[in-house]
Amino acid sequence: MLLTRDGIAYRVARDLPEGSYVNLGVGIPVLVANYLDPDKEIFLHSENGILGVGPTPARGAEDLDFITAGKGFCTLALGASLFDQTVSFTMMRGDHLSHAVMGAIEVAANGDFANWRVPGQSVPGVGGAMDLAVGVRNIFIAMSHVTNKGKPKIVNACSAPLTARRCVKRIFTDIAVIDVVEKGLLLREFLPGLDPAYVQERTEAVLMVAADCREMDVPKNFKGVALFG
Amino acid sequence: MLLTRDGIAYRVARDLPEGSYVNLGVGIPVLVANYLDPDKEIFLHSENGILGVGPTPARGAEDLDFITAGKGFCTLALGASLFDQTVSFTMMRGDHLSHAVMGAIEVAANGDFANWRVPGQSVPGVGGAMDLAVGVRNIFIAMSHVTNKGKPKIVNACSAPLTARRCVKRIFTDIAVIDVVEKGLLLREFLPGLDPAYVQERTEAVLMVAADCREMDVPKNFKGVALFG
Amino acid sequence: MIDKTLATCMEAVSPVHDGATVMLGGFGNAGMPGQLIEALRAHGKRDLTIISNGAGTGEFALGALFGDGLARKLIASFPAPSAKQFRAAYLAGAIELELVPQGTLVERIRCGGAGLGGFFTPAGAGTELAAGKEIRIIDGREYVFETPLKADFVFIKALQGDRFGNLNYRGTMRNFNMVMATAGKYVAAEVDEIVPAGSFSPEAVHTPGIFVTHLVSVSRHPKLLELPSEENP
Amino acid sequence: MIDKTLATCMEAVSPVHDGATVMLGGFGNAGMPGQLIEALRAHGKRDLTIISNGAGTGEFALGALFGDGLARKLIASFPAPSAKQFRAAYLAGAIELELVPQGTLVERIRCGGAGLGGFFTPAGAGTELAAGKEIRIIDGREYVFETPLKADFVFIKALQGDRFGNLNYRGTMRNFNMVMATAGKYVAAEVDEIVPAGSFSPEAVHTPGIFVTHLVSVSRHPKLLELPSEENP
Repeated sequence: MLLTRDGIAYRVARDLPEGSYVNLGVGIPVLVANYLDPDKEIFLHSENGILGVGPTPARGAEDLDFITAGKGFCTLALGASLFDQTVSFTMMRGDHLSHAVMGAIEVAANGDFANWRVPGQSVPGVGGAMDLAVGVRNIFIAMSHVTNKGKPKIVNACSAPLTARRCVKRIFTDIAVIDVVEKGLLLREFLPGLDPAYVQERTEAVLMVAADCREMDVPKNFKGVALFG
Repeated sequence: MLLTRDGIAYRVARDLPEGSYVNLGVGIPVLVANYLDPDKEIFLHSENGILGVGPTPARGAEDLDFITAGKGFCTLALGASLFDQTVSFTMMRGDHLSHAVMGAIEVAANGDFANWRVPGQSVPGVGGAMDLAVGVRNIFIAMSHVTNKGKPKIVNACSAPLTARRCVKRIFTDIAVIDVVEKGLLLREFLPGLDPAYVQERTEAVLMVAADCREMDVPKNFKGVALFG
Repeated sequence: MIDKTLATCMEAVSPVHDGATVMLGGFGNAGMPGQLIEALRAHGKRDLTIISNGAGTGEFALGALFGDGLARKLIASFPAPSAKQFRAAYLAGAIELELVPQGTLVERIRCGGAGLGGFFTPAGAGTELAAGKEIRIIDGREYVFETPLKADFVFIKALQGDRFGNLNYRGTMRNFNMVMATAGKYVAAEVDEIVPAGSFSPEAVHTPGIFVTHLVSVSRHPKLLELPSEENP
Repeated sequence: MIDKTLATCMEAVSPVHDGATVMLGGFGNAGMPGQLIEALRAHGKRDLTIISNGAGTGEFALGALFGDGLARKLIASFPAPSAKQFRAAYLAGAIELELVPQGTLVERIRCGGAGLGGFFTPAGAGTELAAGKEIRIIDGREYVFETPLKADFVFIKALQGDRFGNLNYRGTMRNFNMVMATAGKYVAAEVDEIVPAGSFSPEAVHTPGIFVTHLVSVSRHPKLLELPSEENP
């Protein structure tokens, strides 16, 4: 029983404080929007020019002029603003967003990460990932702990083409929460029923274990969605 | 009988075609607004964020939030837009305005000019002059032909601190209209009653005389304002 | 009287010549000048360099342009996996791709439009997208030197325009359209509607008319009006 | 609930410390944060570096700040001849002036706010304002290298704001206020009115709230409301 993609998203959402300005990447990160605490006001940013992305509209209520960077239809939240690409990337690269949540192919012990090009990929595309990586204070990675072939994704050095160096702050996986600190990787949380050794076995890089390292607090289900599976 | 400041402004206005986008500097240049052909649509730009400056409001009708770069109150013309300083200087430096009309202390035969700092001036201020000078296709200079001590202002090389190099296209003075061309200065027009030799005597740099050099066409008065004096 | 309106999209694309550099606005389908791009396809000039965030999808407008073989190069940040016609041309060696981080693409266009000579950005430093580029350490941090982009022709999409070329946008239509409008000498905008001069509040103009040389009012390309279906989520 | 509003201008300036770098918005009297600057004067911290287009005029706000002797340096493009208090301080050797072309000042602030490392501009090339600066020939033209500007504290003026910090402006109030809002970690806006959340159309927000950390609603400084008189044309 590992966390599902929704389970990882749920856990990420717990670390976004009121008043944060957050960019959610494609994949697991966009799911974070479904698990935000409705009592906290959090602004979601979309690189194509939205601050204050709201819920997905009901089928039939889509507006063709309102889409997110993932090309899905969206609504706007209270207090939203719309702007052009120059302003959007000023927010992203200029240290204005508080958090960016991104997927990754690999994360290295020094905070390097790779998320834009699978080695050997025939047609590359980078989008705004590099700008977020260099410009946002809190880079959160949300990903499976190992590849679908069981290979560790948290490594000593990335082999895939880098997105940026030394910028990851926290890694959320289906089994653990790990911080990137000055001296390396610090295990903060592991899945109930597992232990730090289990996490280390699935991690190429050496993990330090935080003094207050603890079991992750994620419910089995949330509004009918399975967070474990 | 030389052209007055209004006379110079009148003559400059004749060379602004319909559809031009024009920045008018302080001094003689701002007077150009009074002599534009009302049948031509011309957009006046103010560096503090206006495209489409309209007439000065009547006394008592001033609005404190509507001022020009010269700090005077203004209205807006049909089709005007308002924007911030980054957009304003994109227009100025990025070759979008068609004309800038500026005063000058000196203009050199190669198109260099000086207009921002009188030598020995104690507290300098430059404003947007340098951005206009490098970024606008048609730099028009509007000034008296000689200083009030009779010293030529059209010179072989500027002695005052430069605003920019090799950018002046046309010089409008109280006695002549002179183009800056590849090979030097080309006299285009002189005041009725004068001749090219009279203009050359008051000009340090050598003037070539255009094949179609002619008398300037400026009326004595315009709506009660003396254009000669 | 200033009147920048044209009657047809074909008229708007007619000066485009073989070998031209062309910027195309839009991000996904929002703010894509679909009818202008269809006219560009019909115009048929070749060896184009296209500057656009992505490479489109499907069988019309931006996506289809690459299937037509009219472009020899694309400068973009994200040719998506769904950009099938571009991918086929790229894998066949029929088109060159200059891939840049999206913020760098935006800033290079702005740099061209604002009359600047180049800039240093931290995006891409230490990655393969910085290969061959000048690197400079500024205040202990690594930056990559990037150069301005301009285009011979810029085609953008807006909601409304007036005869002066003033434009406004709705929702997420602004994206690349506003900055691209500053980076060409020939800038044609496709709008849903041309409104009478004086309709815009001066505070509400998004793109001042000085940046726009032509505009044409036309219904949006039918494919851009399709809501998602089961086949097209 | 997010609420960035403060009760008073004194509260807004209270974290300013000796030696701080402070940006002040406005161009002439339009968009000048007069009440915040008066509070900054009353706060009385010294050795400030002020970044502003000009040096004000008269006996209040920006003009008077320089008479108070609180600033050790001004980075500006146009200290006008009417900036009497600044001129007196400058001629007495009591304040340093870093003079930059206005477009360069704007772009340096934008560069700081947008996370860039520097840029090349043609403005100032071949003039005394390029003295000591790096020069580069790009495509046959001479450019000057300029570096980003940021501030510890940014004080700006807008028309209306909401509790999220979204702002709009009227007339020529935008000037330096919008770009300065991007270039500091502490950005306080003086507004005529705080409007309820949801009052702004998302298309009509000029400064998105992300750039604003505090805002205070206060009547404009009385001197800024004066129409020109015979004495003050």
